[in-house]
Amino acid sequence: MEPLAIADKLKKKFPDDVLDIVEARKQVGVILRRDHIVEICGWLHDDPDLLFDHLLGLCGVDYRPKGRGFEVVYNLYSIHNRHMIRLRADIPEDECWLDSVIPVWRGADWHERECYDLLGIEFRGHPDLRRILLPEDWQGHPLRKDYPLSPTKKTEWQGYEELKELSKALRVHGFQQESSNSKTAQHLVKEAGNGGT
Amino acid sequence: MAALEQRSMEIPIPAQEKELFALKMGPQHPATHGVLRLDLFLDGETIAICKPDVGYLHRGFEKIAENKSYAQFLPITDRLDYIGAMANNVGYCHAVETLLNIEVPERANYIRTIVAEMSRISGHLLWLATHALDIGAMTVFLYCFREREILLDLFEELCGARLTTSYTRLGGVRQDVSALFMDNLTKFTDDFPTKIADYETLIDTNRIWLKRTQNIGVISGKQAVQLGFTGPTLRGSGVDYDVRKHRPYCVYDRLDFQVPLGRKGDIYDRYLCRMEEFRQSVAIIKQCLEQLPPGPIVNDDAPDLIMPITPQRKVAADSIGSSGIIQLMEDRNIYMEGDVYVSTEAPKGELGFYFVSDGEGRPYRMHIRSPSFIHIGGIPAICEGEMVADVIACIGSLDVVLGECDR
Amino acid sequence: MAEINFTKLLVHLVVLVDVVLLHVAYATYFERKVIGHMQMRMGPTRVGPMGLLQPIADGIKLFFKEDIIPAAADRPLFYAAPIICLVAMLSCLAVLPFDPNHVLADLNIGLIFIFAMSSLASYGVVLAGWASNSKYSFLGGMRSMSQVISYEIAMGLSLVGVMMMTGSLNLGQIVAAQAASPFGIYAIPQFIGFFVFVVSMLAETNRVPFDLPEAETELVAGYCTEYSGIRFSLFFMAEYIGMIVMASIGTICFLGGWNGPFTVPYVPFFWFLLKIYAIMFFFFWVRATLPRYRYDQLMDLGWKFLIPLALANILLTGLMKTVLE
Amino acid sequence: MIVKHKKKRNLLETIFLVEILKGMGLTLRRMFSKPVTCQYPTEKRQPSLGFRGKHALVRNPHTQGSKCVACLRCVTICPSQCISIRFHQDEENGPRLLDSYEIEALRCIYCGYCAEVCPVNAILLTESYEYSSYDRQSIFFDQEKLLANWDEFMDQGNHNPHTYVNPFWRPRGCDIKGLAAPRRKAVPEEWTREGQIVGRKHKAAASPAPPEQGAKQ
Repeated sequence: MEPLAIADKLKKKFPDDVLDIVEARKQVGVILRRDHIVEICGWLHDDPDLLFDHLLGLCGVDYRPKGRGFEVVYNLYSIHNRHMIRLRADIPEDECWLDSVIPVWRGADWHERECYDLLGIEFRGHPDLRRILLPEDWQGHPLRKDYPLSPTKKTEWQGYEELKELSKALRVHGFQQESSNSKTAQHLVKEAGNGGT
Repeated sequence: MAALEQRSMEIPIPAQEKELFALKMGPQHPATHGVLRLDLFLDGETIAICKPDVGYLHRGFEKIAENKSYAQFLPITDRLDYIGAMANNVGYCHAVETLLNIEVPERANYIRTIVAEMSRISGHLLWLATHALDIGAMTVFLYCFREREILLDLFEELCGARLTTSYTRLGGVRQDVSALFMDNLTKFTDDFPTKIADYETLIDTNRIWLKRTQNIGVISGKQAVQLGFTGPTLRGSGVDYDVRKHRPYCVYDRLDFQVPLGRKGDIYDRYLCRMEEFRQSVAIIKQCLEQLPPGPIVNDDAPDLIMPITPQRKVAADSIGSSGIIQLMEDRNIYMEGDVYVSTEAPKGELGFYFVSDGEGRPYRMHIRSPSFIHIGGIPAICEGEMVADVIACIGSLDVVLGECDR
Repeated sequence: MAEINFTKLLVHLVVLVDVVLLHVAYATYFERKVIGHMQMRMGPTRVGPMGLLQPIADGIKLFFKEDIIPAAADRPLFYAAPIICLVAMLSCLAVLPFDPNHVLADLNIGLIFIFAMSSLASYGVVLAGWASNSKYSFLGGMRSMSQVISYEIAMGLSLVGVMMMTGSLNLGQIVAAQAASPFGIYAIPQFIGFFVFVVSMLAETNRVPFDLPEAETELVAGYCTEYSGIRFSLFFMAEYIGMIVMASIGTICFLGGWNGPFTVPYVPFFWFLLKIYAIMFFFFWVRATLPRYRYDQLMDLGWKFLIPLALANILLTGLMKTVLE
Repeated sequence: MIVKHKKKRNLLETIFLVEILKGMGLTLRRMFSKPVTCQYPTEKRQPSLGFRGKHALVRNPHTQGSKCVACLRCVTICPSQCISIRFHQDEENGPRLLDSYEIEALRCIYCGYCAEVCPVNAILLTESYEYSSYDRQSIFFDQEKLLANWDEFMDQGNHNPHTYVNPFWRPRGCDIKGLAAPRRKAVPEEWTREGQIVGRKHKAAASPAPPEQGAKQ
């Protein structure tokens, strides 16, 4: 099926849940209300015309700088019917949770843990929701846009402090020295655009 | 939020685990292929519970990508699956080109197909080497490295690096193929089938090998799809899913090749699938060498390496003398808002990139769908109920690379 | 009781141990070279001409390396384990007849003595696994115990055929009886026994494809994971002496001992050594070729295949003997 | 395509261990073939042209200094931000004068982007790969060291500093018109678009007059 047709079918079935349908580069994304995500996914998985049996990926996006909350993106593919659709569940900023889709795709387990780890989105009904890539005592969620690129002393992971002390002794050849009359490249780069947020 | 933090700290241990023999395998262990850690709970030598633990090689690639331009992130993709860096380069560039709507010249596409298949062969060679070594057949290890060396030399001839290739560029490839490269590659494709015969003589029908691999680590096709497996791991279970056939990229739709499928989904089937992929890859390379057309290797309109990250920073960038390129970008309006998911068939499975762009020269959010991450997530489903020695064989048959898993 | 000449005995002892230890050292060199060339690489080349001094360098390195003892280890047992292993293996050497005149202790129950001693060596392994207080070591020790016990039986039974044909347990007499037999070696009439012996020989010495107690890719290094320096080298020596002892038994019981197609002047043990070297080469050759069995498959092979086969061999030998007489 | 399983071995093959003996035969045969080892410190492998190794700054034959014009492109592009340049300008629109050029090679990821974006071919990654050291100071390259690296590279490989072309300055198969003026050095014909190597299918279609050397047979 064509992706747009799938999106229409989805809208017909769940008219209240579909907020928007967007298309970019021939790929269709359906923006959903988060409340019935498991039902919707279950229907997409089981409907004989659609049969979205393969969860390609699940990831979260932090849209807060754009004035929205978070989003959890499901990229779905049907191996049998060879079509693709993207679901984007809208999550408000203050209630950062979503229902787990593990009952539909077992492979969602680790994806959801990763999403929780890096973006702090809680997946309700997940059997073993804990950090996966970062250490268990890590604070904060690095893929949030407000997570500092170079942390201050306060926000830093405790274990990192010792490591830094250790590496200071080794970093005697760094770029610390500044001379007064010459502009440093690092400065210029920061202005010109490598620095990031 | 506080409750959330609290929750992350405690690791649930079911009651029955306390009576079992806990064995922490890895992250420093000869057979965990890097820094994978497995918390095994043994009942005798049988695995009762298996919990993989990853993250020892986490380098925050997704965060890095948000702060680098599309071109700047390319060398970092080498470090994803460092066994088949070329395939990552091709996959990444294909994804960015889809996002930015950049055409790729015909010749570049052929060269990309060649290098992607070469990296598939070299990746599978390393898989076979380590898989055989895990099961104890150490001679296969060195025979495989003998051939891998030739491929790495070819990569060096092509792009100046053996492992971290950074070969593709947005809209093409960096360098054209040389005569030496073509000759050596042709020779390699001619010789390689006899080398495969070497490996097969040693292990293919060996009764010990069969005993260690057949009917072990079985995973049905349905289960494998449920778990999100891709690549040879999925095809070993008999599910016909190959990105090269389903959503062709480069020139795969013009080439004649077959996708090997297994029957049962045990370790031996996965082994046979990869062995057949060797032959198919050689066939693909041969066809590409045959059909390699003349023409440019890079799209002249493609963004330069120094692509500005944001339009606002244009002024600052102007002062360092790259205004012409910025003008080009703005004229052609190649920065778009929206999101795409594009995937390619890397040696390990489906390597997908999900980009969210907000019109800047860097991704607003990039998610890497790495096959190893998902395959490691499926290890418990495969291993539980098998024996300690089989865990090693199962990990080997999944062909995981931790650089890609942890990103 | 004959008077024992202590000086002669001592000289014999020292020479024997020295020669065997030198053989152990060069067995490692030989192994690395053979496997190296089988894998299309060179093996050791750096120390000395063609790497000939490599084993010496290794020995010195191991000797001076720091001896690390885990904090939680059971110290007395941890110290004792490698010594038990080595002593047990070394004492096997006493009863081996290298040629008619060179045997340290000409025991009437030589074969049984060797079995006893090589089983004793497995105590060392089990103790090492237990005393290290490490899980990999523990698993390695357990595996070793069950493996040695099961294969000891298979090996013993495979040699019963030889005993029946000879009517003696004295190793010297076995060789002498073999020389008098129609084929000159027992490997031909006792081919089933020989096959069982070869397989259980590999298992008994923990060699590939039965190297489960120290299966590198599963148990890191099995029972000797926590050992380092000189203690590790004791285990290492014990393993190689074990190989030499097993090769000697094979030579004595199946391949005709010191007898050869012709006698070599001045070197009475020429054929004996040659046969031992051949069997050692076989050890390395198998290591370069075969994958490793799984633990339970190994047990299956031992109990369900080799032991019945050995029993059948005994039956067959008995029948043949009755018929022929 | 379902993969073919090998024929199950029959009773005879099981008894006589045929497949094991075949494997052992193979290893025995290989024992007498030539090892593939490269005995590294004694026999060195020749890195291919354009190998990305030790960094160097090209020495300008006229001024004996570096060619760098302090455009900062390499600093901007470097993904690991290991290049640091300091410069000053005497007057408002005058040329930039380089004060220092430093590369922290321990941070470098050897992508070759710096050499690729340099408009004047000032920096390159040379083909020498033996520069490991016991201290960090000697792998931290400042301008003098980088220039010395260039001299060393020119001596080692017997290259001519005037004609040397690195594939990262002037990639094979790229159109010359897209390149900056200093990059338009003369290159072997194989590098230009005209001498491009094509597959047999296209070779046959093209005019058969000039026999292309080294193309696929």
